[in-house]
Amino acid sequence: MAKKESTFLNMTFTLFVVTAISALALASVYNLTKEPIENVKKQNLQNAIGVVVPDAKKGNFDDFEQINVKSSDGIGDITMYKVVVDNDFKGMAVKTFTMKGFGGMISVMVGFTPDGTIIDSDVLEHKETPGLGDKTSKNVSSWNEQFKGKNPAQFKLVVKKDGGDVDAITAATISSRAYCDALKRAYDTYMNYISANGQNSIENNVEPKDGGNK
Amino acid sequence: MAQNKLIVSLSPHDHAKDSVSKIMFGVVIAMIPALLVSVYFFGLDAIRVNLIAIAACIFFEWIIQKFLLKGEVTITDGSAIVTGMLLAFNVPSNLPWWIIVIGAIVSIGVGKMSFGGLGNNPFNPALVGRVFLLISFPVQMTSWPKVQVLNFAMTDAQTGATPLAIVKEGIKNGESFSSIINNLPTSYSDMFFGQMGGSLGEISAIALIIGGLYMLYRKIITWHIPVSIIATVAIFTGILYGINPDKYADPLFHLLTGGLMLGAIFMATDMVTSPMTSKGMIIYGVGIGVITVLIRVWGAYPEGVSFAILIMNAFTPLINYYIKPKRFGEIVKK
Amino acid sequence: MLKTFPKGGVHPHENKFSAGKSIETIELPKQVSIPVSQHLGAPAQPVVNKGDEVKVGQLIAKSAGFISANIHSSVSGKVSKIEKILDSTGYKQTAIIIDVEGDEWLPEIDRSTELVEDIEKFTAEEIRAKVAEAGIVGLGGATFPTNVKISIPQGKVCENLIINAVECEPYLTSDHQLMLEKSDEIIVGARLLQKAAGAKKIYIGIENNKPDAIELMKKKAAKYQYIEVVALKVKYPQGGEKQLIKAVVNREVPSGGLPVDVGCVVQNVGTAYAVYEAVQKNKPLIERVVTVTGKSVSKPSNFLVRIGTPVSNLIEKAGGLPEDTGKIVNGGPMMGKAVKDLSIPVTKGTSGILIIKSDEAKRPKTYNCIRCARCVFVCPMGLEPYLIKNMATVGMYEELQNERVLDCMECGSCSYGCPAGVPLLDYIRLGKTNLNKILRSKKS
Amino acid sequence: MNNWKNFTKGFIKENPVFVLVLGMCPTLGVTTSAINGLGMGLATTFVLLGSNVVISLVKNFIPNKVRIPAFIVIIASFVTIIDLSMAAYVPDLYKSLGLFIPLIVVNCIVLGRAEAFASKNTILSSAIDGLGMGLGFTFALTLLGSVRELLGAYSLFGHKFISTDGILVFVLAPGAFLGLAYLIAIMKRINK
Repeated sequence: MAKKESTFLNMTFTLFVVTAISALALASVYNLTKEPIENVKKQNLQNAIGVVVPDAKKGNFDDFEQINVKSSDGIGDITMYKVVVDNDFKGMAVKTFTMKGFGGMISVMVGFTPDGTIIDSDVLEHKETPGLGDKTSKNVSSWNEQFKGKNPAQFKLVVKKDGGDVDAITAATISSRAYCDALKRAYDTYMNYISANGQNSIENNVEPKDGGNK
Repeated sequence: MAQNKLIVSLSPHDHAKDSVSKIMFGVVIAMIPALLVSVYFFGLDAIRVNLIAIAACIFFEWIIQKFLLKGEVTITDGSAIVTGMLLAFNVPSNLPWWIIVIGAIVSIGVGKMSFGGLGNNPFNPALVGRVFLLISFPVQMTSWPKVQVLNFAMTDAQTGATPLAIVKEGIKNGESFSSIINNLPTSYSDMFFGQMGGSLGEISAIALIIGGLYMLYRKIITWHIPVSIIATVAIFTGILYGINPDKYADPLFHLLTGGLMLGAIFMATDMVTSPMTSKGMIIYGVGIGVITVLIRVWGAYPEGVSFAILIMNAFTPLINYYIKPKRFGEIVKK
Repeated sequence: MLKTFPKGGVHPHENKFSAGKSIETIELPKQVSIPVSQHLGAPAQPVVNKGDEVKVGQLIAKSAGFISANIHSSVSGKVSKIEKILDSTGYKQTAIIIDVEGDEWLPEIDRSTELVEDIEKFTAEEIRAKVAEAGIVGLGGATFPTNVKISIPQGKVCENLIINAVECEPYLTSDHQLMLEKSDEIIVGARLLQKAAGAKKIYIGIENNKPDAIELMKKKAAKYQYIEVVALKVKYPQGGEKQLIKAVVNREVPSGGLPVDVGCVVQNVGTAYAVYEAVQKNKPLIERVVTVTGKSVSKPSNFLVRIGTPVSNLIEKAGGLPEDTGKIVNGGPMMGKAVKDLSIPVTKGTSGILIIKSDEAKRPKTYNCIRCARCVFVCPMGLEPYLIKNMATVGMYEELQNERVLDCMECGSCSYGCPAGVPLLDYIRLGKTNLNKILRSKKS
Repeated sequence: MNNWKNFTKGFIKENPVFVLVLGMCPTLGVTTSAINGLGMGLATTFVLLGSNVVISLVKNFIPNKVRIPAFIVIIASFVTIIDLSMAAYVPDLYKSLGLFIPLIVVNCIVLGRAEAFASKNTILSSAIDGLGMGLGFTFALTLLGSVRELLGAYSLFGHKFISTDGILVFVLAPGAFLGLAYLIAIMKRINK
């Protein structure tokens, strides 16, 4: 079979056909995978929230109210997820960040009780050095266990070297500091939010159970 | 009959009595003062690290030459001893033996033999090993034992940071340089004689300078590289100190701490990886000085000499290509 | 501070064993072989035939071109044959072989030792003609015809005549001894050369390891305002023309240029003496001073030798060939040529015979180049021998021109100093030879 | 050409990584562990197979002057399909391969095989070629990933052998270059 000649018409036509078929194929694959991808994303987020507020695993992700606020120091946006299971407020998962990581930004998820005590925290995304800075992640080491159950009001979120209460990772002080910075930002933002909207703003979902009327 | 045995060769018929092994053993001799100081402050650990590093370097050079390359074995030329000692000088004295051995494998295998052995390596083998270890074992490579004068008990000494790291930390936390330096347990004269935390061979400026003077006397090195590195660091940090004495350490502190003297005198002057002309050597030295200060002041690591030397090693061929010695009779011809 | 050239140079062990040994005249050999090519340029044309009777000083081969030199018989006797013999270059060359009979000199040659100082009776033209007639060549070793050198080309001016009495080669002492014994004659010879070249000033450059010669020459030169004796710091290769000019008058001969481009002419001290003899005594160049020396030589000596005498005679006179001889060098250890055979004759360019013990004759073991840059630092011409070696090894001959390989004067400092024992100069010669071939083929 | 030979050449003799030195971006970027190498390799294999078959199928309908844009569109479609499907069904692997999946589009191997082989050969041999090359690529990436994981983390496919930190440099970028260099050297010797 002889090759088609490279006339203008031929070329336009061929490219059109090729792109059209591709577009068609992609469109159908996109439709097919749209829902699974959405689900995976949701699942991922819920899992991440579940790490820091363990009760979230039992709940339905769609019940969690998503609150977008500016961070306490105004340099970025912070998303908070109100974890409500069976109309019971279980905690606030705050997706916070720091720019002070060894590799730049670190994205951290941290869960708070209503009074600001840290339930748990974990790294979502980072570019820290493997073996050093990545020890901030739960799946690498148990370093961030030390924040469990601490209230930043009493527990100084600063590494010991700088006069705080946090044990830094050996040879990864920068990453440790950055992690503290992220937690601090989350805590401050959370506290600002509460003082701005009142304690009720987070507990109002709980009201029906308490007051029995909504 | 004797006539038939006459050797006929091209001139010259005389040869200076210098050889590769004499140069290498000259370097070894020059390192002895620093070695003694390290034994004085770190005890038998210093000897242990040196022996392991030297033995491992020689052993791997022999293995590779004999069995892998199946060529001539040249371990007697002394270059493996120099590499081993320099590697040992660049690590903390409490480093576990297996990490030293890994460092030796990388120094000799990767840094030297992969490129064809002595004379063909673009990077200083000991530094390749050192940086490899620093990246691979950051915890072990950055916990320096505190110095204890003449402690031969081999007990686990306390570890601490180097003055350079302490100052960098402090400045980062907003303290002023003068207050940090006043709180340091070590004075400048302690640093000069070697009483401070640090890698095995880098602590004593005076011992390293004595070694450097010996190498100058033996004509193993020329003054160009050490002087240009030290001068560049002094001037650069001097300017910074002049701008803001609270935020930047003074030049003397920079000269006495970290591996600057070790790097300037023993590592950067490695013949194989430094430029061939005096002008080129000065450019190379200035480059090392500038990069060192950049890393120390603004970089992530407190210490930057090793990286600076490796980076400038990479530029050496380029410097050799563009910087030519002044040809005799060139200016007249225009 | 003593003067010297600024860049490069080495300090080989001097080993001047024969220093202070007065010049002995060696007895006539039974037979001399006089090669017709003892100089740079075209070989001379023989003008005698087999069987001809010749006298001492008689012309036996005539200059055959602009750069060429006359050859005279150094003995009296009968031409036994004209054939190719092995000479110091290691190649076979045409030579005139004369059986010695008696010692009969040409009548016009003045053999008295009386000093003739008057140089006013000759014009520059006449001096040049007499120098050319006497077949004088540079006796330092380059053997460039002297009359050509002192004929200053049109448009050029020679301001300074530099007498090269440096003798920077280790071991050799022939120039040193000649200065001690013939200082007056050398001064006259230098003045003759000055007149022929039209120079204003004479510098006599002597290295500082010959204080007696410096003192003597200073004394003798004191009455001439235009003669200056310059003591130089000891450094090899100060005897190189370009290095000497740089050291003495601080001028740099341009790359590819000649000394006269910077207004200088350099003549060896031995040449000055030969010029004196040729002009004032009508004596052609038929004998010269040769140092026979070496660590194992029992009597290191300076000999006055007739051209054409076999080297073996000299060695015999110096105490015989030592048992452990490994190498015999015609010239000094740095630039001399190793000889294959003891039968080679002394020629105009033979400044010394060096006998090297067998344990020192072998070259050192070669290691990988460790890029210590010593060769770059010692090269007096500012070249990069290691680079030239690498380029020559891979055959980049044409590119070597940019590396100025043709500037190399083969002083051997690079090979001498190389701690890895790399024979750098061999590779440089390889590069030079091949580059020259390429350049010649381009021209034609 | 012999089909078997055609298939096996991608492993050793014309290995895209060790011999042709193509597709260095994913090779160096994703091989921090064996599983990542394997996943990336298989994804590339799928794209290679698909694009080789389709291109070989349509080669006679595509005018010469627009063949490269047409090939790229076809390859890009396959890559997007892979990208979406992985995101939907193997999210964990997708997370670690991340950025490198879309980059398969410009992976030299894919376009290289399309241009050098598929556009000149029959469908069957193009498919075999794509499969062979892809598996060769997978082999190389898995090997490099295994070496780096073994040395860098003392583990293989996630199974840890020694519980301490490994030689960290191997999971960092320099380790990729070091590992690749020595693997190429070893392959050179084997090929000899």
